[in-house]
Amino acid sequence: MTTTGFGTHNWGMVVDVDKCIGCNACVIACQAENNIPINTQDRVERARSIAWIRVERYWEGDFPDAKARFIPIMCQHCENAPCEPVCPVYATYHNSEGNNVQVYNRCVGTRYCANACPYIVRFFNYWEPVWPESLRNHLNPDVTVRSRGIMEKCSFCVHRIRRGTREARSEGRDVFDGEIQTACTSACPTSALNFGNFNDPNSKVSKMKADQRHYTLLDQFATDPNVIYLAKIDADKKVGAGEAATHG
Amino acid sequence: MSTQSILGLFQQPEPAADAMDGLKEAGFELGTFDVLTGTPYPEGAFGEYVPQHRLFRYPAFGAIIGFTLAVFLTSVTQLAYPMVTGGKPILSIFAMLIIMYEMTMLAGVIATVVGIVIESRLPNMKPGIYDTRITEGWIGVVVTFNDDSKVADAEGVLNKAGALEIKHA
Amino acid sequence: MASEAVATGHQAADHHAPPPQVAAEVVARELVATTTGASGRFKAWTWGLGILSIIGIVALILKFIDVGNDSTKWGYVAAMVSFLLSVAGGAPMVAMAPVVAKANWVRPVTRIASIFSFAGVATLIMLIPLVAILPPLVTEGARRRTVWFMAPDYSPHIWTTLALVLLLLTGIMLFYSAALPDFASMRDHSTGWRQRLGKRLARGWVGTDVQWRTLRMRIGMFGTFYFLILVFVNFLISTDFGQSLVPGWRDAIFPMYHTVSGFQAGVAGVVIALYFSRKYMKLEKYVHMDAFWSLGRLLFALTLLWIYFFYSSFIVFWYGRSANDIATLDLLIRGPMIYAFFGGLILMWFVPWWILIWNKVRRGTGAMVVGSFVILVGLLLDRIRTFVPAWSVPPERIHEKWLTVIPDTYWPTLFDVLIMIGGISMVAVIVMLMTRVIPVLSVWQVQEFNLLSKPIKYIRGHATLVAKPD
Amino acid sequence: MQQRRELDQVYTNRKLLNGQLDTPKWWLPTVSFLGVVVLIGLVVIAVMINKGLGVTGLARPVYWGLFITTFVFWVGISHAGIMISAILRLTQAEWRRPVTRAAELLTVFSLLTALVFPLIHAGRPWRIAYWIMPYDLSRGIYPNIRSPLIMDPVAISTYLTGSTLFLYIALLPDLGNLRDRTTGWKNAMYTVLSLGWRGNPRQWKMQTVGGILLSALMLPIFVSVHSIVSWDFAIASAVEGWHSTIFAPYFVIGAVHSGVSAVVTMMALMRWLWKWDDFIRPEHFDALARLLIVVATGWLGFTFLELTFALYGQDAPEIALREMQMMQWPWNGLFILFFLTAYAIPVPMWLFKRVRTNIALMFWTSILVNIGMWLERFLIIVPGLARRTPFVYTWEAYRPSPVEWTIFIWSFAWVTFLMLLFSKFFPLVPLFEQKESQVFTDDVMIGRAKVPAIVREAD
Repeated sequence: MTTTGFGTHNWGMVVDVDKCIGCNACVIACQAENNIPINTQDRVERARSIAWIRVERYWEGDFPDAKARFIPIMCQHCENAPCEPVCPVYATYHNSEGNNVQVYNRCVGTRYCANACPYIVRFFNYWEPVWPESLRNHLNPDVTVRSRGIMEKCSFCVHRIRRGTREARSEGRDVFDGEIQTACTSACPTSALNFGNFNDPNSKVSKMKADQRHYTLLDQFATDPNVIYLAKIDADKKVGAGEAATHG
Repeated sequence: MSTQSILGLFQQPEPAADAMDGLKEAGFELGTFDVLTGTPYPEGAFGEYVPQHRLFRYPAFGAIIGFTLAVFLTSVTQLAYPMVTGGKPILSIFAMLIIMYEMTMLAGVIATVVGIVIESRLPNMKPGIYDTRITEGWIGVVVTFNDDSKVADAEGVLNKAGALEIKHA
Repeated sequence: MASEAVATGHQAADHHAPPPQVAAEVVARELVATTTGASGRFKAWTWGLGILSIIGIVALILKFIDVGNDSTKWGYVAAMVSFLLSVAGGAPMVAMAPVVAKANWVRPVTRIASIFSFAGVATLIMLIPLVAILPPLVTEGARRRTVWFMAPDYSPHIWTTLALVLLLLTGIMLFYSAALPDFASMRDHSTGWRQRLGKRLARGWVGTDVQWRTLRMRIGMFGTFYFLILVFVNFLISTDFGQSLVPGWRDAIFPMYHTVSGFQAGVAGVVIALYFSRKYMKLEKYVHMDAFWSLGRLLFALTLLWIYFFYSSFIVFWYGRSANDIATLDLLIRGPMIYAFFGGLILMWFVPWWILIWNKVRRGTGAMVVGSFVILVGLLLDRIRTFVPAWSVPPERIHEKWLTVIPDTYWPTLFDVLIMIGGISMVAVIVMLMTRVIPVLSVWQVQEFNLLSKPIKYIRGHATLVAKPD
Repeated sequence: MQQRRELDQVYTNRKLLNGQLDTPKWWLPTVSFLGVVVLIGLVVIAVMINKGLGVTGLARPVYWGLFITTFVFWVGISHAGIMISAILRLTQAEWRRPVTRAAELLTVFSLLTALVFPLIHAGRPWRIAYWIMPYDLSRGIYPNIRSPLIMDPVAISTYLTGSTLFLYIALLPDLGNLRDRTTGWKNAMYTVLSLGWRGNPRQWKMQTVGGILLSALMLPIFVSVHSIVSWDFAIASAVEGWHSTIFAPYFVIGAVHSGVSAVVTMMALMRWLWKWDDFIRPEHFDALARLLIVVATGWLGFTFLELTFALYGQDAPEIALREMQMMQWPWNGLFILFFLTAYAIPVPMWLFKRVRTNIALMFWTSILVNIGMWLERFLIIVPGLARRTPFVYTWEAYRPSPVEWTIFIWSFAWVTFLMLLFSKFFPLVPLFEQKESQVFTDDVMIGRAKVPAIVREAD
């Protein structure tokens, strides 16, 4: 079921893998923007770190001519998200603007959605989040601080979307293309990450989506994601990082 | 109590059965005399009066109620809070079916249990004349009268059949 | 009192009457007599069905000459193979019940169940062209998904044929090992070629203790073999001739589903055969209601099991909705054969369910037979909706990750219709002819039944004393 | 199958009611010890709820671990009750009689235990009110009917309610018996509970007819429960090891396998603790073992199908998962142990009558089976999640923490505790069925042979 019928916006992202240099700026930006608890060493070691967006790295070839491939992975905001129907309390559902939203205060933390997600981009808060004293005032007031025991994931910076649409409506116009940027897209130095409205045929993302390099991750699950990837152009190899990720 | 009843106790089924026959011959109408046992015996083992029962109606009745309730609950729950999840229809019949099924069965079982209790005329806090040896394998033959005139010949029948003991109440 | 007790149990009184005790020699004489003196109607039916089955075979040959090279045209024959396997293969399983459950009611009816195994011939005939047409494991360099992971190319063809032949032989052995004493009684009580046949086949049966012991052992052994082989054949047919022809159809429960619906059809077939032989051979004395009652409960249970297996696989596809789940659903359920699907669902589950749920029905015969016929029709539709779409997938698509193009509905041609009619009548004819060769109820087991269950007077009430020898 | 032996009913009463009428010496110490263990477990659970699930070993991508495994395990055990009392009642197997009640009890208590796990393993148990009942009408938020986690509680509570009522109905005649044997407050209690049972033909008829009817009704529930539990996993198309259509019947027959074995374990314990050698006899173990051989072999067939069709697709992720599950340490060790304990060791042993009738051996083999069946669930759930997805970021393993193990042990102590508590007030062997079997079994002389026979009522 596509959401185009629901609203004028269908937010999505186009990731040009060819441009990604794996600098992790998006990760840091997201971390800061969305009040994600600090991934201390032990949390990373215990595989309990939280990263709404992450840069996956694949090595290809052996030492002399080894290549590093990068691909940023965040919540794909699938139209047919496997994570949604399994939630017993509607803590995650598909809103009218094509976003897969997570409702924190409804979540009871069954973690079923995390099991159902093929991209494993949903994260569980094992502990109450803590920040060092110095960072207390750096928290983003627009974003909820998630308590322990609930799931969280990339929200396409829904607070920015809301602010942008609100302002646009107050000025009696539609949101113009590129007005709303997520933290990661605005931080990306090579503009590998692009955010926009797929419903608007001449928006930047719609144009990029038409590129012949486009593909979606793990299409065998027929999740119909709102995040489109553009394959890496490779001189000596036809397969892009995307395929590497798919068949990994 | 106005109606009076006597209980003849036997240790073996045979004499008890004789007593039942004797009571029938003595012209006590069915239902006024009954046999108490500590274990189920094959039906009609004492030529006893086997009562009608309507147990089979209860589960059907319960199931219908449960099913309607389930249809209502599942559909209204989804319609009242219409959220798209995973591109599934708002009224996901195949998910609802499971819950309907469970609730139907549940109501059926509960109704059956209620039926069993009612049909066996329980709870009955004044069971009437009884003897604890019945649960030790003795067999009791109860006769109830509304007029005391026939007590004597009832006793006669029981004694003739070889009752080891006769209790009055 | 007893009759009143009966009424309370929602049953009719006459079914309460314990099975009449018939003297052993009477049993032998009467049952052997049933093999001779066929009525005119019986002969007419046999001839008619025989002609139909021959027409069917001819149609099969013509179809092979006509479209022998195009596998997409053979769906209905594949469905037929599966259908015949279910009926003719499933029925003898009823004969295994006493070995498993030591149930007394089944003893008289085991024979009629086990003669169905001869009808396996029909299955084999239908299979021959399919084996020729089934694409090998590796076509145009690509290996399709099968249970034969790296096995040689033609393994399915070889093994399925072998397994079916083996099933036929084991079924006949199961029949024969239980039939020895009856051949003996034919030798003693029959005349003409039947007596000679009995003499030859009884192999000097006189009923010594040793002979009985080996007889029981053989029945148990062949019964177990039969069961295992039957499951194996179902597994092969359902995977190689159905599942593996559809890219992305990955349904682990399907072989089980196939087997269970096979049993269901088998029991239905036994009920029908039992009904007619009881009615037209005057066997009311020997086939009493208890058998129908138990068969009815069995059939009811299998009906529920069918919907359970179906739903267990359906819900996983519907909910999982990964690409190949969607493709599978679109092909097999929503897709070209949706009519057959709904027909099968209604006739295989819903109608029989509502017919057989009533104890009154299970204690009667008429409605039971109707239910059984409904089930057989339902099974045919169900097989059509699984096998016809599977075969109508063009061979060049077999290697795709999942099915991207759903083929159109493929309606049966005249040949297909004739073939199906022929196949079904062939089963009927074979069973009818077998009743001329050997008593339709096994003599010794009827005698054993009478020996082991005695109507007794329990104090004042009536009961049946059923002996349970180890 | 079973030799008929005359047992005086007074003797039967005295022996079978010895739990209620005079407390055995071992009872109090055992119960108090178990009570302590239960208390410790409860404390640990409280700590976990207070501190958060960080105290467990769970880590991405294994979001479900020991708790869900144990939940499935106990739900599986709960399938003993209806299997024994319903199926064997419908098939009129005489030997079921002394076992039925204990089996139903096991059902009830193991379900009670199973229900605890999904609750405590949730991130915010105190918000579970949202989960099913009561509906949050004030905010107009309703549960998601489409979620298997809603179907689960519905199915399990149905099963729990059903088997509890079933248990009570079958308890009535024995409550009447206890009423006749007790005095004082106990007598009052049993008088009320037995609802004034007298034992006239009407009541007995209701017992038999109602028993059969209830069995017929409980059977479909029994099948549905574990199927629905299995669909929690089977519908997750993203987890290769889970997304299989065979899961429903596969889980059900596995549940029967483990449940019946648990009943065997319990029978052996009962026979030993209450000295019920006259009532729980070798032939009962023999019959159960025969049943188990069939069930176990059927289960093996389903396992075979499951594995075959896992590899059938020949997709890289699936094959990688199975390779990990069966070839890589520690999973391969567990897998071998699972196969040995669940099938390879016990079943061949049961083929010998000498083993089947040897209580001690039956006891140990049945325990082996349950170790194996627990491992089976563990090997389905955890490797399925710990599989290596295309995303290296999530390549992690899972190691259960002491907290999880403690709670795991607690569940066993809890079930035993409840059973023993129950045994103080209610008989574990149905007396009236025991006596009924005396009435309904007889010997017939066929020629010179004495054959055990059963009295079937004419219908």
